[in-house]
Amino acid sequence: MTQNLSEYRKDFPILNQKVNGEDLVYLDNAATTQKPIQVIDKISHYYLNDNANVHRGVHTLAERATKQFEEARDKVAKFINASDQHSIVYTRSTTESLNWIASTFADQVVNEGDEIVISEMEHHSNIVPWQQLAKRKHAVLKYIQLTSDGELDLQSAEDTITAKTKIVSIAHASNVLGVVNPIKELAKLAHKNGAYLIADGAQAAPHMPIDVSDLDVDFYAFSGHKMLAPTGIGILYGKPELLKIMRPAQFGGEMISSVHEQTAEFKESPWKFEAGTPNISGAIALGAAIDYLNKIGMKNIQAYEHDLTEEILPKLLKIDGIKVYGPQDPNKHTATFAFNLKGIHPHDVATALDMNGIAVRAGHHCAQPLMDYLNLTATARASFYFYNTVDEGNKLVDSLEQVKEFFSNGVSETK
Amino acid sequence: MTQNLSEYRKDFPILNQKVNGEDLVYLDNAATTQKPIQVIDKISHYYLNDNANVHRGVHTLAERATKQFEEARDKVAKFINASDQHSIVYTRSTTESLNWIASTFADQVVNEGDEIVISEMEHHSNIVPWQQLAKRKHAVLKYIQLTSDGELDLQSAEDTITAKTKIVSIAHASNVLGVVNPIKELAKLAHKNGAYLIADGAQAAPHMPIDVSDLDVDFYAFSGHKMLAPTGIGILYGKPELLKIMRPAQFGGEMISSVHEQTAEFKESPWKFEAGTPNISGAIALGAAIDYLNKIGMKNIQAYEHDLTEEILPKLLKIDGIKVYGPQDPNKHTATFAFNLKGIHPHDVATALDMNGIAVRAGHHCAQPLMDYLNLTATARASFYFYNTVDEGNKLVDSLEQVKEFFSNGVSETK
Amino acid sequence: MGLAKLNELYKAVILDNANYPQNKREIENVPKFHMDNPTCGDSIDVFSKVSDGVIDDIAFTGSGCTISQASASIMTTVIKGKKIKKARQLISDFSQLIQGKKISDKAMDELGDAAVIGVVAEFPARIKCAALAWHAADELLNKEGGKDD
Amino acid sequence: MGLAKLNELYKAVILDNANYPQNKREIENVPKFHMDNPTCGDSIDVFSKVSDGVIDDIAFTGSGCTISQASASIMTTVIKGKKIKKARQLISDFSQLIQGKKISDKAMDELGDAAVIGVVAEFPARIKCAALAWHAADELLNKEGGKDD
Ligand SMILES: Cc1ncc(COP(=O)(O)O)c(C=O)c1O
Ligand SMILES: Cc1ncc(COP(=O)(O)O)c(C=O)c1O
Repeated sequence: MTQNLSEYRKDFPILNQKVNGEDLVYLDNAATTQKPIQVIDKISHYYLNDNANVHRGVHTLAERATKQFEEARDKVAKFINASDQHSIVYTRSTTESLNWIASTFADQVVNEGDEIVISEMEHHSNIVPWQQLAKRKHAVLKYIQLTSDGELDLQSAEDTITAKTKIVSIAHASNVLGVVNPIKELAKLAHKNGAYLIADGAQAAPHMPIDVSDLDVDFYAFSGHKMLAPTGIGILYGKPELLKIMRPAQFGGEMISSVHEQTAEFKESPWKFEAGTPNISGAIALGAAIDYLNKIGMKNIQAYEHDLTEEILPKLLKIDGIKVYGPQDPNKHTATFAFNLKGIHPHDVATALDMNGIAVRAGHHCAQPLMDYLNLTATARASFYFYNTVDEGNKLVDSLEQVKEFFSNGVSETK
Repeated sequence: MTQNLSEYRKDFPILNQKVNGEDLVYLDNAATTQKPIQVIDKISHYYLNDNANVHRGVHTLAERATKQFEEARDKVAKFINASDQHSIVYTRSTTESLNWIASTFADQVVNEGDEIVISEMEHHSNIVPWQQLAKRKHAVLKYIQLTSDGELDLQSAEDTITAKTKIVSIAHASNVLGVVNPIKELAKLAHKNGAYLIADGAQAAPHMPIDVSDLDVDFYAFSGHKMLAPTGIGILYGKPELLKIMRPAQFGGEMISSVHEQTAEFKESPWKFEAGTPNISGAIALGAAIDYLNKIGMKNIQAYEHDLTEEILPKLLKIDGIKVYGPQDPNKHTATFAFNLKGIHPHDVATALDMNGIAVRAGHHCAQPLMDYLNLTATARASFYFYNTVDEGNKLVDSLEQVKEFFSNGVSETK
Repeated sequence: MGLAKLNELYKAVILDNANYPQNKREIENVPKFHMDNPTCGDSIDVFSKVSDGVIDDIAFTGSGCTISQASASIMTTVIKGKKIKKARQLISDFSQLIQGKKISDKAMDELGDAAVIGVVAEFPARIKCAALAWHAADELLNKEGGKDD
Repeated sequence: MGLAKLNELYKAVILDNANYPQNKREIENVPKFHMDNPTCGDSIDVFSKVSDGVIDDIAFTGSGCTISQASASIMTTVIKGKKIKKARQLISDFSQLIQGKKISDKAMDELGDAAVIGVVAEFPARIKCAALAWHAADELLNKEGGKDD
C-alpha cells in the first residue's frame, strides 16, 4: 500500500458514529462526500467574522468577503490548471454547469440537423439537457457505445463523432462503471471534427489530478459537494475565448456593467455569468476543501484509492452470485463499485447493509439509459473515498455474504 | 418602543467586533444579513452528523438528510402561508427565482406584442430578465412611474396595466426607497386584466409577515441570505396550478421520473424544478433561520423596525445638506435609508463611515433605472435589521456630521 | 444491531408475497395505470376491471424490490371485490399506516395482511417502495370512479 | 481609529485634484474610450490626441467620487506628452502600486503626484475607483498604439 490516507479520517467527525447500532461505514461518496472539520470550520468562521455581500460594498466586511470569494476562484483555477481565473465560473453544481452550457453556448453553436454526441454511460445531468437542446434545435442526439467490459468503445467514438458533430459531452469518470474515459483523446477527436468537447468531471475532480489545459477540453464541469465542499457550489470551467462569446444563462444584480430601461450591458467573464448574490460561503468553503485536498495531494489520493480497489474488487468478485459492473481488472477500475447479488433486489441489499451500518446506494444512479443498455433496472453501489479503509471494504464483503444468507434463508423459511 | 429586540444581538457574534478600531455597526442588511449562532450551528451540526445526498438513498444518513430538507420546505410554506408545500421551489436566490419564471412560465405565456409591466424602482434582477424576455418574444416592457414621494404611482399602475399585459412583476419592498408596495391591490389589478402578478419579496420577506394566499400573488421570490440564512438558497413560491404547467429551467438528476435515450419524463412540482444536487445544507439552515424568526415573531420584527425608523429618520432629515430618498414620513418608510450628503460622493461617505466602524453601502444598489429616474448616479444606503439599535442609528447620524465636516475642512484646506 | 433487525421488515408474509406474488398478470382490454419509482427505476402497471362501482378484478405487472412486489401483491388481495369508494378508503388508511400514523383498529382489521407492511414506517427509505402499487391503484380508481359518477 | 485615518487617503493633492480637476473636458474629433465602474454606476470617458506615437493631449469627462476624479485628473498630467509605450508602462506601474505591490524608485519618481494615490492600497474597496481612468486610458492607448505599428 502506497500511503495510508485513512489517517485523515480523524478530520471527519461524522464518520465516527453508530448507525443502527453499528459503526458507520460510509460508502456513498459518489453521491456526496463528507466534509472535514477544516471545511465546516471555514463556513462558521466566515459567518462569525466576515460575512457580507460581495463585489458591491465599500465597507471592510464586504471587502473581506469579496477577497476570500475571489481567492477561492484562484484556488479552483490552480486546482484544475486553468491558465486564467477568469475561466472559472461559480455555479450550483455539475448539473447547473452542464445546463448552462446546453442552454447558452451549445444553443448558440448547434443548428438544425447538427449532431450532439454523448455516451451510454452518462448521468442524467449530462443527458436530459442535451435531449432538450436537440428537441429545441431539431438536432440529433447520438450515443457512443460501450465495450462488453463497460468501457467507452473508442471505435464507436470514431464512428459517431463526425463532421456533423457540434458538441461532444462525456463523463470524465463514470459514477456506475468505475471507468475513467480518455478525455484527452476525445477532445482531439472532437476538435479534428470541428466539435467542442465538454467533460463532466463530477466523478473525476474529487479523485485525481485534473489538468484542463493538458486535456484541452473546451468546458469542464464539477461539483463541490463531491469533493469535501458544501452543497450548492459547483464549477464551470470554459476556455476564455469561448466564455467570451457564451451568453449568460441568468440575468440580474452583480452580472451587469450598466442597466437602462430597455437595455443592459454585461460584465466580463466570469462575472457576467454570476447573476444575483452567489453562494459566497459555499465558494469560500470550496477553497478550503481544495486546500485540504492539496495538502494530501491528488496523486496520493488517486494512488490510495487504487490500492483500495486492488484490495476490494477481487474480494467482491469472489462472492458467489455477485455481478460487478464495469471492468473486472482493478487497474481499469476506480473505487466505485456497482453490483448486484443474484435474486436479491438492490434496494433490499441496501436496506440490509444499512442494518450493518454500511451506507451504499441502490437504484439507477441517475443513469437509466445505462441501466437499459445493461438490461437492468437498478444496482447497488459502494463508492469509496480516501478516508475509507480496507477494513471497511472487508466489512462490506462480509456483510454481503450475510445478506445473501439472510435472503436465501428467509425465502426458504416461507416455502 | 414596542419591544426591544436588540437583545437578540447576542446571538450574532459577528456584530461583536472592532472594524478600523471602532465597534462594528452593520447597516448593510439590505445587501445581506448576518447569521445567528443557531443557523451557523445548524450547518455544522448537519455536516457533523447527517450529511448525505437527498431523495436518492436507502441508507440512514440519506433518510435523515432528506427528512430535514423536506421539513425545511414545510417551514417555508408555513412562513409565507402557502397552502401547499409543493408550491415551494428551492432556488439559489431571488435572482434565480425571477430568472426561472422569466425563462419558463412567462416565456410560455408571453407572445409577440404582449406587455410586461414592472416599475421604476425595481432591482436589476427584476429588470434584466424581463428585458431579455421582451427581446426574445418581441414583447413590450413598460414601467409604472413613481410619485414625487418615491412611492409607486397607483394611477400610473392603472394606466400601464391593461388587457395587453401578461406579466406584472413588482418589488414587495424597495431596496432603495424604503417603501412597501401594495401587492394585494396590484394582484387584483393584474388579475382583472388577465395578467399574472409576480412579487419580488427579497426586501419584504425578512421584515414583515408574508401571506401569499391573502396577497393572491401568482409567484413570490425571495432570498435566504437576506433573512438570516446562508448564501446560495432562495425560494420560488408559485400557485400550484401554475407550477404544474411551468416548464423546468434546468434538467438532470433528481428532477426526472424516468429517462430514455431520446426522451424523459419529469417528476411533479416542486421536484421537477430542482435538477441536480440542491443546496441541502442551505435549505436546512433556511429552516433554522425561519425557526429563529418565528421565535421572535415577524410582527414584532416589523414593529421594532418601525420604531427604529421613527427614531432615526427624523434625525437623518435634520442633517443639513442631506437628501433622504423615498417618503419622508416614518409611517411610510421601512428601516432602509438611501441618502446623499450635498457635495460629497456617496463612495467617499461610505469610506469615511467605515473608518468609524459603520458598514453602509454606496452605489446604485442594482437599481440604475431608478437612479436615472431620480437623476442620480449613486447614493449611500443604511439598512437596519432587528438586531440593530437606536444607539447605532445615533452613531450613524453623528458620524455623518463628522463626515460633512471632514470633507468641507479638507476641501477648504486645499484652497 | 446488525441484520437481525431485518426480520422485522422481511416477515414471512412479505417474503412470501414477494416470491409468489398474487395477481401478477395483465388484464386485457381494461384501464391501466403506470407508475415509476424515480429513486430506483422500478415501475409498475396496475390493471382493474370495474363494473357497477365494484372492483371485479385487479392485477399488476412490473419489477421491483421485495417490499414493492409484496405490497403490490397484497394490495390486489385486499382491494379485489371491494367497492371503489371502500377501496380508496383502504388505500388512504394504508398510506397513513406506512407513514407511521395511527389508524383505527377497524381499519387495521380490514387491511388484513397489508397491515403487516406497516412496519415499513420504521424504514423510511422504503416507504415509497411499499406505497408504489397502492398509489397507482388509487390513481386508476380515481379515474374509474370519476366515470361512474 | 475614527475619521482621522481618512487624512491618509484624502491628502491635499487628492482633494485638490478632485475639486479642481485638470484636463476635465472633451477633445473633439479624437478617439475616446468609455468605462463604467459597475459597483457604483460611475463612468468616465477618456480622450487622447496622439501623433507620431506621442500623446499630445489627453482629457476626461464623467462623474465620480473624490478618488476616481482625482486619479483621472492626475493621470492626465502624468501621461500627457509621453510616448505611448512609456505611458502604458507608467499605467502598468500605477496599477501595481495601487494593488499594494512594490515598484521601483524610478517608477515612483516618474509617477509623481500619482504616487500619492498609492495609499489607496490600504482601502481595498476604493482601488477600482483609483484605477478607472487609468484602465480607460490604457484601453484607448492600446488601440492607438496598435494603429501606429
Ligand atoms: C457523472 C456525474 N455527472 C453529474 C452528476 C451531477 O452532479 P450534481 O448532482 O452535483 O449536479 C453526478 C452526481 O450525481 C455524476 O456522478
Ligand atoms: C428588491 C431586490 N430584489 C432582488 C434582489 C436580488 O437578490 P439576490 O441577490 O439574493 O438574488 C435584491 C437584493 O439584492 C433586492 O433588494
